Amino acid sequence: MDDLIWIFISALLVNNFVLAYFLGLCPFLGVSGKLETSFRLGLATTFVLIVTAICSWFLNTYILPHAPYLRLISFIVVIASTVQFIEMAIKKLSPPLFKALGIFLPLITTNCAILGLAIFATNKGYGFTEGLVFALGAGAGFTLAMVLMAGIREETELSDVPALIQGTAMNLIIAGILSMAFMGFAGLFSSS
Amino acid sequence: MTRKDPNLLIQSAPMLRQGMTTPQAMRDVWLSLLPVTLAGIWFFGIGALLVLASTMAGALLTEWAFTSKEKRRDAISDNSALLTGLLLGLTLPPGLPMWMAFIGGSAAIGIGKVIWGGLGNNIFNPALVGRAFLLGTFPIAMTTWASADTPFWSISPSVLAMPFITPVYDAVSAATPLGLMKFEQQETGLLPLFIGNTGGTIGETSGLLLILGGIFLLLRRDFDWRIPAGIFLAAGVFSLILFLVDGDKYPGPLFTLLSGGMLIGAIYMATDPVTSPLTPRGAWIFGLGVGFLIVLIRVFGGFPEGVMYAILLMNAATPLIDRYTQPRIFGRGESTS
Amino acid sequence: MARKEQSSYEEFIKGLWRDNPVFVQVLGMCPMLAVTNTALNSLVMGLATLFVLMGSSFLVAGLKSLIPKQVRISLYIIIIATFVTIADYTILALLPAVHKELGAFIPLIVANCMILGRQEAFASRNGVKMAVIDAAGMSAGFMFALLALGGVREILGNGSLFNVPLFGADFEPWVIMILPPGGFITLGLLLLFFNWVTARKRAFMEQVAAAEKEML
Amino acid sequence: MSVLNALNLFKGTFSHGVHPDGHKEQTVDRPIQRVPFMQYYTMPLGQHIGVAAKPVVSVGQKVMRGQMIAEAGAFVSTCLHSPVTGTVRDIGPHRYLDGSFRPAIEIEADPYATQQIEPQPPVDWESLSMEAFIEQVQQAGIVGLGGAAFPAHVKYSIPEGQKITRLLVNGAECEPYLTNDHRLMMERPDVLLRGVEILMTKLGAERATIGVESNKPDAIEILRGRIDEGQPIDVVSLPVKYPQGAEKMLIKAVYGEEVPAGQLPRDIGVAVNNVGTLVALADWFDLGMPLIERVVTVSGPGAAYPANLIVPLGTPVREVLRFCGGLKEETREVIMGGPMMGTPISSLDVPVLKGSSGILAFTDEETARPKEYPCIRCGRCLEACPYFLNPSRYARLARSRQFDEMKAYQVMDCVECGSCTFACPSNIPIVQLIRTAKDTLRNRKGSAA
Amino acid sequence: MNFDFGNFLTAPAIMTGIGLFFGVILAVAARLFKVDEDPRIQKTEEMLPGTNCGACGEPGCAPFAELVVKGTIQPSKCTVASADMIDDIADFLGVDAGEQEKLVARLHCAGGQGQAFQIAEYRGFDSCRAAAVISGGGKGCSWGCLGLADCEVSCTFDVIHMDPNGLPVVDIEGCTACGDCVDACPRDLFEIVPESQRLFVQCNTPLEGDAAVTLCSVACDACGRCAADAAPGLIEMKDNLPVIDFDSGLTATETATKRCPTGAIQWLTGNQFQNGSQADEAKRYA
Amino acid sequence: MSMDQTQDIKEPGSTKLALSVAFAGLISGLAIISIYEATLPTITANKAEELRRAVFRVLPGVDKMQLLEYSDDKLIVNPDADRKAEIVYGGYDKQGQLVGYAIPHAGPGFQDTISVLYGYQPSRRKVVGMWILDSRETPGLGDKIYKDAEFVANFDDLSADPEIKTMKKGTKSAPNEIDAITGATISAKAVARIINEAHAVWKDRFPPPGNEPKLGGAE
Ligand SMILES: Cc1cc2nc3c(=O)[nH]c(=O)nc-3n(C[C@H](O)[C@H](O)[C@H](O)COP(=O)(O)O)c2cc1C
Ligand SMILES: Cc1cc2nc3c(=O)[nH]c(=O)nc-3n(C[C@H](O)[C@H](O)[C@H](O)COP(=O)(O)O)c2cc1C
Ligand SMILES: Cc1cc2nc3c(=O)[nH]c(=O)nc-3n(C[C@H](O)[C@H](O)[C@H](O)COP(=O)(O)O)c2cc1C
Ligand SMILES: Cc1cc2nc3c(=O)[nH]c(=O)nc-3n(C[C@H](O)[C@H](O)[C@H](O)CO)c2cc1C
Ligand code: SF4
Ligand code: SF4
Ligand code: SF4
Ligand code: SF4
Ligand code: FES
Repeated sequence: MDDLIWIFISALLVNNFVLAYFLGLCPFLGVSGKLETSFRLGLATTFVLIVTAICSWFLNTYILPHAPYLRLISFIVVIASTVQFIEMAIKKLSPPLFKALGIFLPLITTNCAILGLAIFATNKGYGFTEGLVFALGAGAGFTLAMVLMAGIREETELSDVPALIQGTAMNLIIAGILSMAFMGFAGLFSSS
Repeated sequence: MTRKDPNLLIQSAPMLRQGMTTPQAMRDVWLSLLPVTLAGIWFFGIGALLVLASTMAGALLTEWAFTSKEKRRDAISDNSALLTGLLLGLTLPPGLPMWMAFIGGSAAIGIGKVIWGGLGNNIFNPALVGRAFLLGTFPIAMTTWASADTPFWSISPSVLAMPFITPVYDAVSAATPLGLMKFEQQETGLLPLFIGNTGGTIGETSGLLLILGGIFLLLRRDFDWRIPAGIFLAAGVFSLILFLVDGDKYPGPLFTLLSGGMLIGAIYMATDPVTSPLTPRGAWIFGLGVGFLIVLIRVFGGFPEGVMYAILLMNAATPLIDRYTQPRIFGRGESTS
Repeated sequence: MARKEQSSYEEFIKGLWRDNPVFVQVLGMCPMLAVTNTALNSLVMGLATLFVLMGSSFLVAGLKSLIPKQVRISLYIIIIATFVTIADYTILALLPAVHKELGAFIPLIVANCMILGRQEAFASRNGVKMAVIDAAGMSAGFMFALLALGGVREILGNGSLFNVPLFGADFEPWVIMILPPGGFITLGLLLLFFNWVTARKRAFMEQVAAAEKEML
Repeated sequence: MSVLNALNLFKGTFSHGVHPDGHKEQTVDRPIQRVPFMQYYTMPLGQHIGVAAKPVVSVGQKVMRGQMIAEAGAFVSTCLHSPVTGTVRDIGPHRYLDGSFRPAIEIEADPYATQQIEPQPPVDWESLSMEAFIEQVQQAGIVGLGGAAFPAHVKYSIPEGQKITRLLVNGAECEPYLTNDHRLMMERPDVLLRGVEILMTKLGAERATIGVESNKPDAIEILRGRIDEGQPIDVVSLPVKYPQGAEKMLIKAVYGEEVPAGQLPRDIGVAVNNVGTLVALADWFDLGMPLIERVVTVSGPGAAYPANLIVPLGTPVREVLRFCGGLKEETREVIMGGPMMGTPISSLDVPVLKGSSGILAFTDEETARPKEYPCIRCGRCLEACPYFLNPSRYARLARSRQFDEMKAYQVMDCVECGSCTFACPSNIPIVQLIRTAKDTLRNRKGSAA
Repeated sequence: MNFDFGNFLTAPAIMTGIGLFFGVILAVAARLFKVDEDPRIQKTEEMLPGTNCGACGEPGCAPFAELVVKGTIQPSKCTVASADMIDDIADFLGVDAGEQEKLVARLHCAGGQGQAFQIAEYRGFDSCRAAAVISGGGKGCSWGCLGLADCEVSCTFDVIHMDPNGLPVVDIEGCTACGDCVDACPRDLFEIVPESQRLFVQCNTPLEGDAAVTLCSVACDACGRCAADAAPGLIEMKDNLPVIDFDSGLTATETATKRCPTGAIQWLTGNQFQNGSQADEAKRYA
Repeated sequence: MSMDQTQDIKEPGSTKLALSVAFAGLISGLAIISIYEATLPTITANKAEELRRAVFRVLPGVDKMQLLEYSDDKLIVNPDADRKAEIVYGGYDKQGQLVGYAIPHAGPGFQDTISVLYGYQPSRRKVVGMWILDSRETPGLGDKIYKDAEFVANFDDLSADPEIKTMKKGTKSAPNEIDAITGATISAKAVARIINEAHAVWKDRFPPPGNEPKLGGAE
């Protein structure tokens, strides 16, 4: 139980996927312009992460023992396809849900947060539950970072940031300061 | 015919002004910090003065160098850069090499302020950005503490270390009350904490003077009292609960409130108007959040002290807080947004 | 179906600056930041990327007639993933130490949007030669960015370059440079510098143009 | 600071608001005096809220003082009467308060006329039907003299199903410098009470309250003295705070009720009128004198001899000032109305209007503005805004032209009282930014874009 | 050195399996869950890189394509697509609006600092609208240009620039007649007109005679000479301003401007206000 | 993207598509397996070598090692055991006498999980060596737990009973105490805590001297 909590906290704050592990930066830097969008992207990502956790667990237990060398390729193919399948399904079955979350799915499948989760979960030898908790934490962490970033960026829209810095440079520096602040969580619940 | 009249002036109403100006607000903070500063120098010797000088120099030079020609005069004259430098200096260990302090100063203004578009546009508290940068960059130097009864005229060699060279620290390096608490489980008495003759950063030690300064600012209406109130409330209650759970493992509320960067942080840094919420309800949330995070990081985290990180984290959340705590408009049930 | 056949030189050079995948297209940020805490890691990552990109571009350009549109993305991914696996095992075999450092990020090359991007945006529409040249240019640009970042971070963060100490023993390392925040901030500042240079260049160009106007 | 606000709640006033210096001493003890008649008078047809009036006289025609020269153009409009006996010289564009040109009737006074209005028998208002009463008020050209210049009869025509239970008389006069309402209450209390009586009866209000700020003790004294036992009128003294006089604030202060945004006082059964309005009412029904003159405070450091004057409407500001010894050399700015909400005028040709409560002349000292600094988000403007709006945000949004966003933040609720700008330490022209935004929004609504 | 050939079978087997499995599933799904939308979106999306990197700031290629088709975003916003891909898309969607006569924005005012009198000094937020709401910014003519450049700021294509005389000059080369300036100007001084219309009235005051001219030396004093000189019926005076009826089929000629005492009506060739203030010319003609 | 291609958006040959993907899979499968087989020997060799080095470091005087698994409460030789929590490495000297056990264990550190390998000699009831297999601690601070020889030396002859105590630098006195690292107390404590955890589990699992698992099978 304890270490489940630690896995969650660690993925959420201490080793935040975006701010400490550098995963999923493309959407983090690209799509964090509007608060509302970022939040939905976060939710969608969390969802895909969970799917990923399940897929990778399945592969790890049933297929990869026979062919460890296929890990990477099977991960990416399986995850990508599964998500694409889900996307199609949602698009058909619940257009509103698709509008809200679905449109993000393609963007998410091809970013490293997903694959990263699969690989880290495997390296750390997480089982099913651990994997899920890890995915949840990572997703929540991603959403948190996204939302904070978006809030800040919407504010900087209103302020006269020097022209040269505007855009990605600024976003990176914001991200830097954010991750500096997140360093405060280092060692959380791990010491003494 | 018209032009025989005196050429009249046209300005938008209202024609009257309260009289308080932004530079004055900054100057107030400045004045209220003077006693604290002097105390710091008194306790840690003129070495401390050198550190403060370096941070302020770093801050001012950077502000001057990176603001456009036309903005320059105001940017310097509005006193805020100097204030940032001073506050940064006050949160540094007295034995910190001057060159590090200088880098801290320019980092504070550089990535903490000008990049954002100068005064009023930054999301994060510049001084603390500077401190976080230093703490991350030179962790050892930033956690090595001179003892409070340094002879006045002695300057510890580390202060004068050559740029980019690892400093040599003088033998007597005291652990801070928090350090002791966290790593040796021993609690410092409240009186020293109140007077300030303990290890720690230049400006954080003397509780008494900090509180006086806070009262001064409160009377001058220079900050939003809700923020410190919220911090003390949250930190006090949270630590009290822990204390009741396990008295000899966790420090009591009074120790929590008086030790480390708590006071200076709550009174001078969380209250930075620019980086804290505008709205009253927002201020409460902000304060409570900071207080909670401080205790969380201090007790369960890897660092002995969390004030800086707590404030920076809440700074990050400030735009969101502001957005969702819009005041209830007169004659409207709900609030906007 | 490329419109204007650019000279292969242009194709190559544009990846370095004008269309630099990192500074201009803002792609592949994750490996960019994650592995650049030392110059050596950057170099290896750069080479791996180069290998994967060139390999897959070559294949995609070669097979473009055979690849059905609807499943093209899946096929690209498979191709890329294959090359990545190859790179992964090779590095693991030859440089176990580095592999340990780069950790998960070799496999993550698959997810580097830049690579997929080039397949779709270029390889699938150009001849093999062009495709490979373009790939080379892009990876060179990526490598350039990696090394710039890695260099700065290692020099400040460790006082060395390619593990060669530069400043002697008592240099005080800037720990943060090796930590995540250092990565973000340094890249941000590099980008700032990049913008500045481009701006200066444009200004200069305009002056020239103006001057020419004067002439006529 | 909201500590203070907390206290204020007990003292019976609204929360937030600001405390500018009163500067009333210049004119409080100057009795109201009449300005002599001048040569030219300009009566803009649209000097009240609503549709402009329609001229009923022609160029060259002789008119008597008090004679109607323009009739109401619609229901939300009112009549104009000639302020003097004389000749209509011109009907065309003339410089108006806001710097633009507006159609106006120019009258040249007849130097030999006695300038008497032939006295009319008092109207038997009690027997009048409500319709007739409203008709009468419109005939008299009476508008709100509190500044809004909103046709009074419109305020009095209560839609079906609503009932006015309380009449609130606005004697707050929260604007600095102005003392015209103050003097009026002291010098013509009976007429005022008469007006109150008339209106109460006609509207069927059970009770009338006269709200006066505590910096006018003498006025309160006198009014209380004139109210005889059992009369359902009381005078409340309110703590001095701006903008006490804003009707919704006054209601909050006196009754402790909030008028819902977008609604009118009458929606909670209250009618608010300025003291001047009620005096005008009484004058019409007792003396048959329409609204052709009003009390104006001339004050400010730039005015040679500050005074309270009865000025015939249409008198050019230049003439009024000349009567008060003209402007001092160092005068830089002349304002119509109060210093917080008034309008600076670009030319002294502008005539005194029904809505002009004061003419203030300011010198360099008052007009010099401290340097503008960036907004430090100190929140003083929020603490000041009586409508609990977020002026700081407005200013930021306006600067980056996000007007629609401002709308989402209810910028339209802003009454431009100026408290925020008064309080801002960075001297940001918040109100001006807000006005600009509102103007843009209004026009945008108009245009297709 | 264990080298088993089993792997050489398993590996391809598994991969093929996976491939087949998902190939089929997706193919079926594609048919099952087929949603029909604007086919152009479909095609545009296919023309896009399909990397879904989000660098464009949109949540992916499909949404981006949707916006492109809607026309709310330029194809070039995609950082990954190569130049020719972008052209492809542009062509495919036929963004270029086809041939039609060029429209430009023209200013109905020539009263710069040199001509129109300022009767009071405005201090405050530098914006025409801001000044307009405060006693008309103190400009004598309350219909004229305030010269605080709201239009210059608003112009999306940055082709408006304030001249030394404080008047905005539209560079008609670049003007796309988007109408930003028309909305921006608090005094409604801009009109979108065909560039080919040379005859143009550069004044907006309803005043006549001295009343007008005392406020601005290039104001139209409503003398009506232009109306008289032009082909009868082409120009008529409406509230003290000449109104040119281009639909009347009558040809407008420069003669109409010849006797204008103030040069308020102009024969425009190229940008406005090229040849300095009209006042000087006016003298020439008078 | 000429017309004809976009006409047939999803209509024809779902089978064709599936097949093409499958085919791609086939090829890549082949490619991968070949590189795998090609590199496998070196990789396994490297891995083994690394582990070996680690074990030899924490168990001085060891010459051979083998993988031991703890199943139904006894220690058995099982070269390909993979139940993480249950395995140790037995280290043997030239005579094939058991020297001690190398015990891997992991736990949270300052930044992220630290995985430790420590040597234990049941005979002397002492920890005789410690090695960090993997950690993401801060360079320059946390990483002293393996970079700082002084700190590592703490574990060369350390009694783990009742439990290892972390003292402020230079104040260790008892045999079960270690010096912390200034500036990295947390990581230091973490290492001690991890060993304590593992020790608590294992100390009673080892068979009494004499009937330890014999060397054999492995290698
Ligand atoms: C406003 C303020 C904020 C501070 N924040 C931190 C912090 O977040 N982390 C920290 O280690 N020290 C911080 N310090 C310094 C600590 O208050 C104090 O030095 C603490 O005891 C650090 O002890 P250490 O050396 O054991 O880390 C701060 C000081 C001030 C004045
Ligand atoms: C900010 C503000 C301040 C005002 N101050 C006063 C005032 O001091 N005295 C007053 O009579 N009306 C004042 N008014 C006008 C009142 O809101 C209200 O319009 C008036 O009292 C209604 O009476 P009337 O129609 O007779 O003018 C103010 C309005 C605003 C928006
Ligand atoms: C950027 C940074 C990284 C740190 N990394 C570690 C670390 O990896 N391990 C650790 O034990 N302490 C680390 N610390 C120091 C802790 O915050 C804490 O101050 C230290 O453990 C106190 O030990 P001391 O009492 O010996 O100074 C780090 C501090 C900073 C600022
Ligand atoms: C009450 C008060 C507290 C302030 N605290 C800080 C602070 O903690 N750090 C800082 O850099 N500036 C501080 N300032 C100055 C100023 O707000 C700060 O430089 C801005 O963040 C710069 O944009 C403070 C100003 C005031 C009035
Ligand atoms: S009062 Fe002025 S400085 Fe303070 S928040 Fe409001 S606008 Fe900003
Ligand atoms: S002017 Fe508007 S925003 Fe400012 S205080 Fe008054 S009501 Fe509030
Ligand atoms: S044309 Fe209109 S918008 Fe442009 S400067 Fe003149 S007044 Fe301002
Ligand atoms: S705003 Fe539009 S219409 Fe006006 S000048 Fe610019 S491009 Fe032309
Ligand atoms: S490289 Fe694009 S998300 Fe990581």
